[in-house]
Amino acid sequence: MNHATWPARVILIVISAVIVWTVIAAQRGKKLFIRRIPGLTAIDEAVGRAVEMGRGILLSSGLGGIDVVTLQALAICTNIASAAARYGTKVQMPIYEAALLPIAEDAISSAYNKAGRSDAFSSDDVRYLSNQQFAYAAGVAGMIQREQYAATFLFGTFFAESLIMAENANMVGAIQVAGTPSTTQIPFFIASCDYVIIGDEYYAATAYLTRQPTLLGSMIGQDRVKIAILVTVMLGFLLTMVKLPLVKNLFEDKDMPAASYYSPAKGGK
Amino acid sequence: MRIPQLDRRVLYLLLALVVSIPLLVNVPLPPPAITPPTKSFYETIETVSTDPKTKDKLVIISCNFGSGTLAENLSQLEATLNHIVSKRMKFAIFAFNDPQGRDLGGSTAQRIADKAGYKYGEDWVNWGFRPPQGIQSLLKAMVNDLHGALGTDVKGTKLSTIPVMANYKKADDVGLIIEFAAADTVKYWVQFFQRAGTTPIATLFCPTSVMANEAYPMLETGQLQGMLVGLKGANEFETVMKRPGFATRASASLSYSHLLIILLIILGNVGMIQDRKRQQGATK
Amino acid sequence: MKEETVKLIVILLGVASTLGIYSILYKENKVFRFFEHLYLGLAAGYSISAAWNDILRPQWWTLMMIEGRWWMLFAIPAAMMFYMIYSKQNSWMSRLIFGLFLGATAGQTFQAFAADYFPKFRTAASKAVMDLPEVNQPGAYGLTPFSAALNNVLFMVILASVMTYFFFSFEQKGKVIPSVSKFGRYTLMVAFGALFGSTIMARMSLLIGRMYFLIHDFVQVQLLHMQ
Amino acid sequence: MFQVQHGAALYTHLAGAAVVSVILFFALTLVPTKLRRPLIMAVTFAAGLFYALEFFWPVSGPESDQKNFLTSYIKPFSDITTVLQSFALGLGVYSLVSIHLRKVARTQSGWAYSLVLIVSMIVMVIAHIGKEYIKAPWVHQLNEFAYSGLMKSLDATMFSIIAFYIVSAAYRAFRIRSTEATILLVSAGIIMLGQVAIGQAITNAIPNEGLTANLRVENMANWILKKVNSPAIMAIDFGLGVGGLATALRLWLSLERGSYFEEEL
Repeated sequence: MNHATWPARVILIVISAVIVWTVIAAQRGKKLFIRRIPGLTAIDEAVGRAVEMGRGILLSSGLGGIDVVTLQALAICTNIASAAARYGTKVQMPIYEAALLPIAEDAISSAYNKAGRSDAFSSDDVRYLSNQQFAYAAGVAGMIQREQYAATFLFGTFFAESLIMAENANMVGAIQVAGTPSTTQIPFFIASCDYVIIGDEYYAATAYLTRQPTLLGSMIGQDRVKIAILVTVMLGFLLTMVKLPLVKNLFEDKDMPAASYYSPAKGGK
Repeated sequence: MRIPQLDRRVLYLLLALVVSIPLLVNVPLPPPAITPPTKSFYETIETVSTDPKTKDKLVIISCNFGSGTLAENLSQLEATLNHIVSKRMKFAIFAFNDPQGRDLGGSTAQRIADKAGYKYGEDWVNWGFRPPQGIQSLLKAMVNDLHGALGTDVKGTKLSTIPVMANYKKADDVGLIIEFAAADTVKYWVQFFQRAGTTPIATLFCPTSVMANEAYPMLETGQLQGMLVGLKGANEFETVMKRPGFATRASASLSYSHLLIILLIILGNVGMIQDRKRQQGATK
Repeated sequence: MKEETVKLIVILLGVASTLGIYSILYKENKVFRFFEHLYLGLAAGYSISAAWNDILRPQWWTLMMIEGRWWMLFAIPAAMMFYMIYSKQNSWMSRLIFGLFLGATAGQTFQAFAADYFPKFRTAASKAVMDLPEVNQPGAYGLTPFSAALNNVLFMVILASVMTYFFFSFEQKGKVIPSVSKFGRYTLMVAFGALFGSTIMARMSLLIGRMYFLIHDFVQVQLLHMQ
Repeated sequence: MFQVQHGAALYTHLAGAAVVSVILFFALTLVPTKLRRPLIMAVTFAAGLFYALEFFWPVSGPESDQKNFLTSYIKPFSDITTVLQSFALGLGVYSLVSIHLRKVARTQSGWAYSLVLIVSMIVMVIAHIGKEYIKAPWVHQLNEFAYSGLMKSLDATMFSIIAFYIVSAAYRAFRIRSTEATILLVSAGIIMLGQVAIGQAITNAIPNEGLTANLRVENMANWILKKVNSPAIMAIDFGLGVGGLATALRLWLSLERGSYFEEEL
């Protein structure tokens, strides 16, 4: 779809309005509930283990550029960094995309500030490694083997290199938590990490960790949208049974005359 | 007999052996079953190359892979190009994900084209590489003006002066898109090009087998008309065309490495159960 | 240097780097560390060259200096804002340029959402249980109208239960919802197992490619002069 | 005003633009603290609005060439953002080089490796940019060694090393420990068998027609991939899509809160 159709305009604007509405309502102090997400409690556990063992923590925000997924990863990493800083555990973060380096450096150093440990932050700990996929993986593998991290957190966009990083960390006995919207990599994280955050638990993570009203509101809004999508799709399924392609037509690539949206399907495709 | 837990280095050594032996000596292997995506891949090319509406249109060969996935993507490209030239269709090589794609695609096309008596500029062309960052807007611009949007071919010649491009000016002149990829780059064609002209353009996908999983839904939605899944797909395609090549040889290595993994998993589980029993015995 | 000598050196370098990297499989060692740093250096150099050769030169320098679009010079102060991150007082200026990028990415999400998900919604909403077109298609081995309808019902059940698993705004209590979401989780495991299983093939193919290089290009052609 | 210039006029225009740049840049440093955040918010919103409007605004024109008043600016705008992003590479290179140069200068442990890194970077730049400008054969050969000999092999090797890791991961993880692990194992096993000729041979005796065809291992694998995998992945995708859209909205409208977004500027 190069340009919005009329149904697309309506649907996208309604979805956006629902989300923005709940976010603003939450910011104004509306009490909201989200359920416990098991994988996320593991984050604190892993930080605790690293503190006990007195070894460092590795954070990776994956292979994304400045995009929605990577910024989300950075938000999670910032939380972990501030928890670690509170206990005086060293955090290292190899960066893939150069433009992300200053944002990450800024975010991690402000996490240290928040924990009252700005003295412990060294700008070498957030370092650019490479923006070539496997050079980055080789570098991270080397870092893991040499530094023998106690815990590794892999959040963000990952591709094939996910397993290189996760297996090397497994070799040095690190406790690992991973989360990614790259669905293809989840099986490998499941095989070599201790805890894996699946699907849009990824977007729920910061909301859950920080209990920030903005993020909680967003979660609730997203949930409502998802429920609406499920209901719509189910309705479409039922309507297809009686040969009414109404729902299907709403999602067509091109606008069609208003009357034909709810006209019965013409036989066959 | 007690089965010990194996050290990871033993696993690595076993794998290296199992993969290399079939490459050194001929190991017998049954022919593969032809899966539906391969079948529809083959049939789509058949249809496009015989349908009077599409048979004179351009085939875009989009090579978005690098040397890393050579074994899979190059065997797919070889098998497919062989088929395209046997149908005497005109094609254009294009790359927008990795500059290596332009070179790997270009040299493979050159080799196959030479063998088939194709002339550069008259029967085929290499559009070269365009950076991935601008691909969305480039594809949008290509819909109405291939010559203007792309500018020149890989050698710096203006497309408008290349004979083969004379009849191919916009998306409607494209009959088939075949994407060879190590990433989900086919989505750009689907999102911005496939349906942007007056009729949808048949689109085929040759992903590495890992990328195939994400693409299966696109076969269902009709966004893709066929798919060669990795080396396996290439091997199936070679079998359909009765033209065995690299893919056929390599699939012996592939088969036996899978067998090794399955054996190892079974051994691991048997060992685990034995250990568990022994521990129970000890506590009694 | 002769063409063949260059080719031989290229292959020897390839063999050395292949074995050097594989040495980490045994354990971390000096050879691996050497190739790791070599790799990072080469990759950095490659990124710089690619940025110039593929982007800055054709899309900026040539336009500015050869085609005479002098206003392209304004890219420099804009890009300088990135570097203001290192200034104490004016680091906020780097956020200005990030803001531009964040905004642009966010703005494109509408189109991306419509283009990515609308076809999926369409597919899911038009799963039929009668008049199934796929029954008569080639490749539909043994697909009867009944089993095709069953498959489509199963499709909806899986879709709904996996989506239920990912609802966060209410506690998953009661009789129905926990079992639906448990079923969702189990089907997720089937899907992940399938993803794992089918990836093995891709990874083995890569290893085959490398082994073929070592065995064929190096040992057979270069050392034994076989063809 | 924005007209293409050539020759001497180009250079005077460039000089003028440089002066204007310096003034603008200096003017920005004078923006009072209170106005900084609103300015950032405005820029973010405007950049997003551009793409959003282009998508939402009604279009006209022939079926295959529908556009609105913004469509023709999409390409120049995305070109510029690409160029700007390339400039940011300097940040990374600066970080990398400064860490390793310091190591070399202080001869800290492992300084020799740092030297290797810096030298190989320089060699690659000379070879890879050099080949575009210098026709001498040594540049071409250097590029062959650095790029085709080393870089490409290192890439391919590092990618292929996953094959080893996938074996150790499968060996360790695929155990019948819990229901979930068992499901994972069975599903992966069927797919593995169904994908290779030797696995398919197990059920080759079963006819590939009628109901019994369902028992063939490649058909089972295919069924799992198409009928179980697709809806499950689709369901995950729906959540991710909505999550991504929500994050985008929060960023675009500057609704995001938290340390990075609330710091003093």
